[in-house]
This record gives sequence, structure tokens and C-alpha cells, in this order.
Amino acid sequence: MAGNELRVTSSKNSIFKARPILVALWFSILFLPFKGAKAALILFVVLSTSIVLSRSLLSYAKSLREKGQAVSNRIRTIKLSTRSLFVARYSLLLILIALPFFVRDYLLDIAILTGIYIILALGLNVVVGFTGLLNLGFVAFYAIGAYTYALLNTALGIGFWPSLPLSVGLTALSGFVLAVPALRLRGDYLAIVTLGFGEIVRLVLNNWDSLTKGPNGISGIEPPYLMGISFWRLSNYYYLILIFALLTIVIIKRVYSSRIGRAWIAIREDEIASSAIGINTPMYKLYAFAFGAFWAGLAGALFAGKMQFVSPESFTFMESVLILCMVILGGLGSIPGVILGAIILVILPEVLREFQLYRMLALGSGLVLLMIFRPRGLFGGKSVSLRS
Amino acid sequence: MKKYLLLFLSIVLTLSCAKKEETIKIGIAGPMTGDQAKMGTDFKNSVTLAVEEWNAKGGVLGKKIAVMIADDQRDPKQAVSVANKLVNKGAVGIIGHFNSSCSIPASDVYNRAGIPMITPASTNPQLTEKGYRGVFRVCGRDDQQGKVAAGFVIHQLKLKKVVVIHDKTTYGQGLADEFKKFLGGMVEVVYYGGIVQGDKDFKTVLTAIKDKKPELIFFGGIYPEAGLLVKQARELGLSVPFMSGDGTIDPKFIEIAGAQAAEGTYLTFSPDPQHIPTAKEFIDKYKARYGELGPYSIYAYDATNILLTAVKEAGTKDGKAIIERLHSMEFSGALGKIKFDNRGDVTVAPYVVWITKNGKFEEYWKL
Amino acid sequence: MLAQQIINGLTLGGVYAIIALGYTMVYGILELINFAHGEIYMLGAYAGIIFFGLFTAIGLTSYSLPLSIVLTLILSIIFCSSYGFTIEKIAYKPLRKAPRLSPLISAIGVSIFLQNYVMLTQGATDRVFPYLFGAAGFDFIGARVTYLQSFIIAISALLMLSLHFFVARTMIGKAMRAVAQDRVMASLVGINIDTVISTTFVIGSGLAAVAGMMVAMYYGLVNYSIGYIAGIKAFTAAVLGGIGSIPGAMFGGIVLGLVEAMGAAYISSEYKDAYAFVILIIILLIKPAGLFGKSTEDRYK
Amino acid sequence: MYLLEVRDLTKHFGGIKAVEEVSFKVREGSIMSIIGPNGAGKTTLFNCLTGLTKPTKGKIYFLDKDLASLPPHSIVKLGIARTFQNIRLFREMTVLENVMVAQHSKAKSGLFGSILRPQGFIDEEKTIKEKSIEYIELVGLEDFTNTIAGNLPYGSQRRLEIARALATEPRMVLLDEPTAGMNPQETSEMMDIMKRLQEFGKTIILIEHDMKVVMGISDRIIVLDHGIKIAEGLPDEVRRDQMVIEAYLGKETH
Repeated sequence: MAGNELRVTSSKNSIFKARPILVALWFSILFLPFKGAKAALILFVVLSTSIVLSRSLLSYAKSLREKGQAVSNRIRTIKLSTRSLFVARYSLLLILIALPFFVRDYLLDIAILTGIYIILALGLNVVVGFTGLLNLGFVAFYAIGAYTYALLNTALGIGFWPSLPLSVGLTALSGFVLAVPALRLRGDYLAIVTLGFGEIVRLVLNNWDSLTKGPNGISGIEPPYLMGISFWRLSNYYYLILIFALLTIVIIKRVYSSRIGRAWIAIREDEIASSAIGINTPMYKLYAFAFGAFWAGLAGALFAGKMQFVSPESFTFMESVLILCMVILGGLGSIPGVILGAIILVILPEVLREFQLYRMLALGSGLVLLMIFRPRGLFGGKSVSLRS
Repeated sequence: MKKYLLLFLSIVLTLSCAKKEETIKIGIAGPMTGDQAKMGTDFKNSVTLAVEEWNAKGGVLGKKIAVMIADDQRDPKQAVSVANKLVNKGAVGIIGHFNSSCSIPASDVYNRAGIPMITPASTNPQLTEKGYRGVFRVCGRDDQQGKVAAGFVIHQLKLKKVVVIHDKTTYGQGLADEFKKFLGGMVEVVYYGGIVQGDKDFKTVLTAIKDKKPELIFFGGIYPEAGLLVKQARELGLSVPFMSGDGTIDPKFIEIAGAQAAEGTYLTFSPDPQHIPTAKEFIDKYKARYGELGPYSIYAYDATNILLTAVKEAGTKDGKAIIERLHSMEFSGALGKIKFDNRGDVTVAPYVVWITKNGKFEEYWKL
Repeated sequence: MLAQQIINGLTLGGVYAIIALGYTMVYGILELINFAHGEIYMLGAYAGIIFFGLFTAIGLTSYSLPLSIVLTLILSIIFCSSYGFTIEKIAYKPLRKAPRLSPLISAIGVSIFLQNYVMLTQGATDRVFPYLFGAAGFDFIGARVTYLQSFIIAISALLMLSLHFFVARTMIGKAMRAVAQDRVMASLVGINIDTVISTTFVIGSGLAAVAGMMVAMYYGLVNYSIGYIAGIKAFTAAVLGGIGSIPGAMFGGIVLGLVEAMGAAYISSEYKDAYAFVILIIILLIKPAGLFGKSTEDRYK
Repeated sequence: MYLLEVRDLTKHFGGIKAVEEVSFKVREGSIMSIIGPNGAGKTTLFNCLTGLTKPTKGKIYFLDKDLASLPPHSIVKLGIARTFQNIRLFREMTVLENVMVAQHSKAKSGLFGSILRPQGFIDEEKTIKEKSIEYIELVGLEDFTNTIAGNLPYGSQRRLEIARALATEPRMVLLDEPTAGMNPQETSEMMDIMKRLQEFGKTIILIEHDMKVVMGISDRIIVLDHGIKIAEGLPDEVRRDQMVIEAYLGKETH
């Protein structure tokens, strides 16, 4: 069947059509054993009132959606003269450069983390957004990049810069290796195999004590050191990340609008048609995995340099899911969207520090709601068919 | 691209500066959430109790003492980032962290910032061997604990073949290795291996151990895994005595293993606070306010008092001066006399062997 | 020693098989990997603890232990089935016509939601199931088997047989197989697709509840994250046996349990969880249809 | 000179004999039509020729090279392009992008080229764009260059698929029911396009049901029925062939 078009059926509103009281009762009964009668009662009252108002809520939600649609369409179609676009872009750059002078360390720390996640999200976007291959084990490459630098530095004393090409190269190679089995597999099987790969890497890091010191992790990693500037101080590290993040954006943008980028998009749209017009689809899937892994390796090395400590606990499946959320929230295949997705999902939890506990709860339900109501994410201009 | 406008807005949104106010800030760091939240709460209760007492007497250096609570969720990465946060917020001293796997990486941050850190519970020797001037601990060290355990097996139980397993964590593996080291050639270790923390099924490794016919199984690790190991060993018909360290001395261990299976388990831990005369006053206050005493509550209480006394005697908020003061002073607290050696460990750390008897822990043997 | 490891492997395999049945049925009908199925199993374990605690509180357990266990089992089956039913209606039904990967991502979302939902309501520390059966057991060809272990192996075999019978003989079973073959044709001959899909989720979740209860009694210790690894292992078992085939899920579960036990005993127990992933990648490369499954030319579907 | 020679091509799916020992030759520059009732194996034959499915038995020689074992993308490089019965466009790309991506195998720029963007890369991108516009004009879609392919009307989508096939600069084009679902006016426009392709020296193999198109445009015709070639020859010969009438044309009298 031709690339299946995304049609959200009407069955979605049938949930609300059923008598609201019954639905509210149903959820409170489900909740009852977990938190006892009192909490269930409160939930029942809250739910039933909200669903009863659902008619107005639904229509409100619809109008919200239309407005949202209009806004995001208008954003996409704002005919900004190139001059004012030029001004906007460079004033943003100036602010980013001046940031360390009037912001305290704690926020710099978050800005650095945001930079690292932007590089990761852009890397995953190449695999999921451009080529349409769901990679659930992306954190494995992040870990390989981090541990390669950590080991080279602590065991052999090699500095950040000489070991960077090696850790990034090794990660790209492992991207290639993972892709080989993935070539013959269809979407959902591929997702599970990549997930398996991610877990195997984490288990090896956790259990190969002689090399990786197991769950205790490796500490005392040297931060990068360049021409007399020790990047230990946060503001210096901030600039390092800023440069690398901008480099990532420019390079990925250029590859996207080149012959290679077009081939990836073609594979996402319709793999059979792509091979019928001369694209060596298996080879380009390998490139996508390796290229995506390359950036994860870079982010890993930068993370290790910043934290000066790596342990398997920071490279779990949840990390892969978080990066995937950034790509989906931002908009599959849209570079500015993915950047915004990364910014939101790093800064929001910090701003809502007291709700720290509910962060993953929101992430989980967010994924479900995104898939149902906004599969294209915030900026995904094109309704993407996450190739079957 | 026009979308960069939106990026610009979101970045401006995040710029905010915290306001300043005049108090002496000390930080507590430990697992406040996650599966070891109980240990973190013990910390918080004891430190708050000590700080309230000091504030009642006018605080220190004429200023009120404020407590900053940092949750590292037992994750080394979080430990480093909360450590940075506490340093940024101007903490004068730190009580914490709880797990050795968090204290070690966090100590790099505190050392660089030059502020003192006193951990009430991280027992891995590595913490004080990095030569950091400002790192102290009021609890014992695994090697001291391992020595007492080995002495007990050699001299008291007079066994020849033992098994040593650990949960591969900084604490668990550290304790197991120390125990093995002090056994020397006197006792043969027929099996040495690791299990994965958080795992539930140990039948396979216990079967392999049963094959080796040991006279005792030593486990370096904490109560959840210890409880499962004992229970599943008994289910496999492996009835040899089981021994572990201070990470297992928690009523939950008996609840998980079942009183019958846990009967006769040996545990190394510091002397029973109930027996120490100076601790009586603290125990009554703590129990009155928070109920059941955690294994490390008394240590956190003493650690706080030591830190605040050092700040008072040093007469300044400057980290370096407080650290020197901590090295030179002698403090008598709930645990009795406490003096730090030049590496930051307590000079005297007597460990004793406890035993579980019909569902309760009792002191059993002294080196 | 080998006999004991086989017993260990069989018990583990029994639990994986029961969960794998859920995966195989849902995948057969919707071609969806119900990533949240592992969490339903975890909910089953918690339900077991909560309901059993309730019965002990009202004194039923001291009155008659077997009755309170059976009642707990029934209640947790109903409880998990209703969760399975609700999840299908909220997270999967709206995505029935969406591209194949959307429901998978939605399932991952549900899985994370459930894990944290239980962590927040029941607390992060492990919950303990009272230690009922003690270490009582019997010796069998040189291995020590507790009654509970034999009970688990028997139950998983029984469940597989009854499910196989249900799918082969009953009307709903036929409808399920029809929907599995071709959803459009099935609806044309008057099968109500939605009820069939809901029944599949209800049965699958009920099975997961049984597995959850077993594990709660067997290990006596449960926390909110046991569903994740167990879920992936059960999926591996389903794929090993041939996704969509009920005997395949059973066979795959047993084989996986044995491989894990043997691997842990003879290779290294630290990599216990890795064996499942290695097997998964190998099968998907060599024989994606698995041992019993029908080979679907699914690359160019 | 024969561009393509097929010898005893056979393809079985389990028990089903989709194509059974079909042999034929195609002269360069000619238009060959393949007709036959539904399920006669026409599309399977196309899939074997383009490497989408591996034939069970038999040889396919294109410019004296055996294609049987080559993957689809190498066959395209040799010079065979195709369209699909159910249109397979890159629905989210614009018309221009659809055609530009088809010149993939002709372009050479690698990863570093696209990052550093040397002059060579920029020129190549320009020529790709210019060529694409030529092909778009050839099929008369110049007004839709920047519209999203998915939004095009049915007839134009068919034409875009042909433009995209042409962009791979093939010597032979395989058209799978190009006029399916088209009104007479669009059908005759499609026939003009095919004639123009022939004038450019392209060889065409056509699967078609519309007898007016087949008789009007083909140089030679092959008739398939249940995977077997039951007739081959000039349009007039085939129209009178008894076997063909029975199996396919029925008792139509002209």
C-alpha cells in the first residue's frame, strides 16, 4: 500500500461520548486499590466534573487546536524578509555568547546540558526523523562515546582533543555495526533490536569490572584543555558546547539539504520507490545509523569531559526515550523543531523543580498524547509517516 | 529560519537570578527519593534536630543556620550535579552523601570548592584515600569492618571453606574485598563472584555455590538482595550460616527473608547505641519526634554537631579554616569521643558482630 | 547441579511463558508490540500484595489460606484485565489507522506512565509479599523443588493448554484468529473487531496478572520496575517461539528460562539479562518467523 | 539490436506459478506492450526485471549483462527505470524534490562535499535542479514545481512518476498501467508523452488494459495468461490470434 497517510479516526471522541459519569467511575475504581478510598473519591469528583464539562472542554480544545494550527501555520509562512531573519539569527547568537556574563553557574550548568541534548537529539533525528528508522538504543552510542574518552583519559592519560576523533570514530563504527542486523528488519522489530543493543551495551558497562569499573563508574576524568584554557570553569565549558552545538546544527542542516539528505527522506517516504530510482537503500540506512551515532559519540565525550565522571546509571533506556521525546515533540525531521524539543525537555523539568517527581509521569502521558493529537510535533511541517 | 525566533524567546525565559539573604547555609546530600529514600530521611531528621538545637541557642557566628536538602537519588551523576548546586548556593559545609558511589565523585566537587564534607555512612576506604583535605567520615571503614568479620570467622567460628559474594557496588564489593583480604591464607575462599543489584532471582548462583559445599556465605551488599539471597538459599536446602555487613542491618532484611530463614545470620555493625550512655539523650529526642531510629541517624546527628562546632571554633565561614579546625579538634558527641586522623577517618571505629535471634538483631561478639 | 539449574530455568521459563502469551496474542491481532504488557504484569504483582494484605487484615488468610490466595488471584486478574482494557481504549484504539510505529511509541509512553504511577502511589521501596510457603518442597532427581516452583510450572502449562483450547475451539477464539489473518475481511463477515481486540487485551492482561501473582509469591519482593526487563524477555520468548503462535510462546518461554539458568550457571550470572537480548537479535536475523511461526514475507508488505 | 532478452523467466510464490518460462526480446527504441487478464503475472514480471523480486529460474540479459542477481538500485544504474501500478511518490516532498532525488545515482557528491560545499558540489546541485525542471516540463507539470506531491491531482501524480523515472536517465522505461483511471483526454496526452519518449530514443515496455492505447502505440505485443506467454507479435497479428481471443479478448468483433 502506498506510504500510509496519517488519518486520525473519529473513534477518538467516542471515549467522551460514553456517559461521562461512568468513565469517571471506571477510572476511580482502577485507582482505588492503589491509594485507598479517600483518594479514589477525590479522583472521581475531579474526573467527573472535568468530563461533564467535556463538551465545552472538547469544543474549547478544538478551537485551541485550530488556533494552534493557525499559529504554527502562520509561523511557517511568515514571510520574514531575509534581512530581518538575518538580524534575528545574529541577535540570538549575541545573546547566547553574552549569556555567561550575567547568568549564575547553576543556569550555565543547565545551558551546557541543553547543548549536549541538542547534539544528541539532532543525531537521533537523522535516524528517526530523516530516515524513519525508530532507534530505541540510541543511548548506547552516547555511552560508548563517553566511556571511550573516559577510558582513554584515565587509563592512558590521553587528553580530550587527541581522543575525540577516536571516541567519535568508534561510536560511528558501532552505529554501522548495529545497522547491519537492522537492515533486514521492519519498523517495530528494528525498534526492539536496537533496544536490545542498548541494553547489552549498558550491561557490558555494568559488568565488565576490569575495564569499566562496573556500577561504580569512572571518576577523575580530565576536562578538555586547549592552549592554556582549562575548560573546568563552567563558562569556558559553556562556550565549548556552544561551538560544538552550532557546528552540529550547520553540518546536519547542510547534509539534510544535499543529495544524501534527500536520499534519507526518500527512504523514509517509500523505501521501495527509493530503490526503484537508484538509491542503495541498505547502504544509506547504514550511513544514517553511523552518522547519527557519530553525533551521539561527540555528545558522550563532551558529557564525560563536563561531569568528569561516568557511570552506567546515566545511560539507561529512559535516556533513549527522553531523546526520542525531544525529536517527536519538536517535530520529526525538522531541525529547528528538534532543537526546541531539546530545550523544552531539559529546561522545563529544571524550572518545575518541585514537580521533579512527576517528570517521568508527564513524559509518559506526553508521548501518548503526542502520538494521538499531534504526531507531527510542534514544528514538523510535513505530516511524517514514520515508515511502517 | 523563522523558527529561530521561538528559540530566542525560550532562552530569554530561562534567565533568572536567585536572591541573597544572610544565613549560615549547610547542605545535606543523600537519596531523598528512590528505593533508599528511608536512609535519606534518617539523615534529614537527625540534621534538622541538631540544627534546631543550635538555632535555639542563637545559631552560630551570630547567624541563623539554614539547611539545604539535596536529593542525589543514589545516582552518581545526580550526586555531582547536586554537589555543584550546593557549592553554588554557598554551602559552608556538607553532611552527606549516603552511598559511597555518590560520595566519591561528589568529593571531587567539594574538594575543588574547598568546603568540608562529613559523611555519616559511606564506608568505602577509597573516599578518604584520594588525599582530599576536606573529606571526613564519622562512620567506620569497610576495611575495619572486614577485619572484624574475618577475625570472627577465623577465631570464633574457626571455619575452613567460605564463599564471598557482593552486589558489585562501591560499598558491597569494597566490603567483600576487605573481608577476603583479612582472611589471608587461613580460610579458603571457594567461590568469589558478583550479583546484580536490583535483581530478584539468585537461585542459579546459589546452586553453583551449593555445589562448592561452603561452611559460610559472606555477602557484601544491602538488605533487599541480602534478604532474597538468604531466603532462596534456604529454599535450595543450603542451610550454612550467612554473614553480611552494616548495609544489611535493617528490619526489612528479616521481613524479606522471613524470620525462620534469617535466624542466625551474623552482621558486622558498630556497637548498639542503646548501650552507649552518651547516646541515650539523642535517642529519646529522636524517637519522640520521628519514631524508629535508622541505622545512621546517630551518625548524621554527630556529624552535624561536629561541623557546627568547628564553624563556631574556627570563627569564620571560610572552608579552609573549618577544615583545619576539624582536623585538630576533639569532639565528644552521642557516639562518644570522636577524633579525625589526617586522612579524615575516625581513629577509633570499633565494629562488633551482631546476630539475628527470633526476628531481632542483638550484639553478639567483640574482637 | 544440572538438575537444580533445570528446575530453576523451568520456573523462570514458566513465568516468561505466561507473559509471552499476552504478547503473542496482541501481536497476532494488531501486529503491535504491546510494550506496556510488562507493566500489566507488574500491576498484577502489586495487586497480589494489596489484595492479599486486605484479606490478611480482615482475617481471611488466618481463616483459610487457600481461599484467600484464590480470591486474591481472581481479584488481581479482574484488576489487570480492566487496566489492559482501558489502556487499549485510550492509547491504542485512536491509533488503529496511524502508521505502524505510532502505537509502539504510545505503548512506550504508557509503560513509563504506569511505572511512575505505581512508584508515586505505592512508594519506590520494594513491597514485600508475606512468606507463606516456607522452604517446604521435595527432592526430585537430585534437585530441590519447592511446592511453589512446581505450582508455577504446572499453572503455566495449564494456562497454555486452556488458552490453546480456547483459541482453537471457541467462537471468540475463531474470531480472534480471523482478525489476526485479515482484519478487513473479518469485519466484512460480521465480526465486531473492537470487541475481539478488547477480549484479546483482557485475556492477555489476565494472564499477566497470574504471572505477576506467581512472582510476588515466589520472590516475595516486588518493585515498580520489574515489568520492564521481564516484559522484554517475555517478548523475546514470544519471538523465539514464533510471534502469533500460542505453543510458540510457551516453548519460547521455557527455552529462554533454561538458557538464562544455564548461562548464569556456566558462563556468568552477571550477564543474566543479556542472554535474552542476544537470543532476540540472533533469531530476528536468522529466522524472524521464529520456530513455530508462519514465515510472513513481511519485508515488502 | 536487442536491448533486452528474457529467457525462460519463472517465478513461483510457494505453490502459485506467477510467471512460467516466459521468453521474449525487446528491440531498442521500440514500444512493447504486455497485456493479459488480471493476475496473469504482468506486475510480477516487472518486479523480476527491476530486481524487486528474485526470479526462481531463468535469465534476463540487458545489454548482454545478466540482471537476475542484481539489487534494484544497480539495475537502475544500468539504465532501466519503472513506474508503479499504485503510485509510489514521495508524498511529503515537492514535485521538484521528487525529480531531484531521482538523479541520485548520477550525482557524485559525498558527505564531505555536502558539508564543505566546494564549487563542484554547488555546480552539481545546480545542474541537478536544471535537469529536473527539464523533465518536469517534458511531462507538463511546470506549474506545480513547488507543490507537495501528495496534493497533486491523480493524472499529474502519474505524470510526476514518469518524470521521476526519466530523471534516472534510463535507456528503457517500464510503465505499469500509466493510463489507469484516466479520462480519454488525459489518456491521449499520456500517449503523446510516450511517443515523445520514443523520439528521444527511449525503449518502453508497457503494461496496459486500454486496448485503444495498446493497439495505437505498440510496436509489438506480448499476451500473458496465468503466467504463460500465449502470444507475441505485431498488434494486428495478436488481435486475430485465436488463443488470445479465447483467453482474453472474448468474442469481440471489430
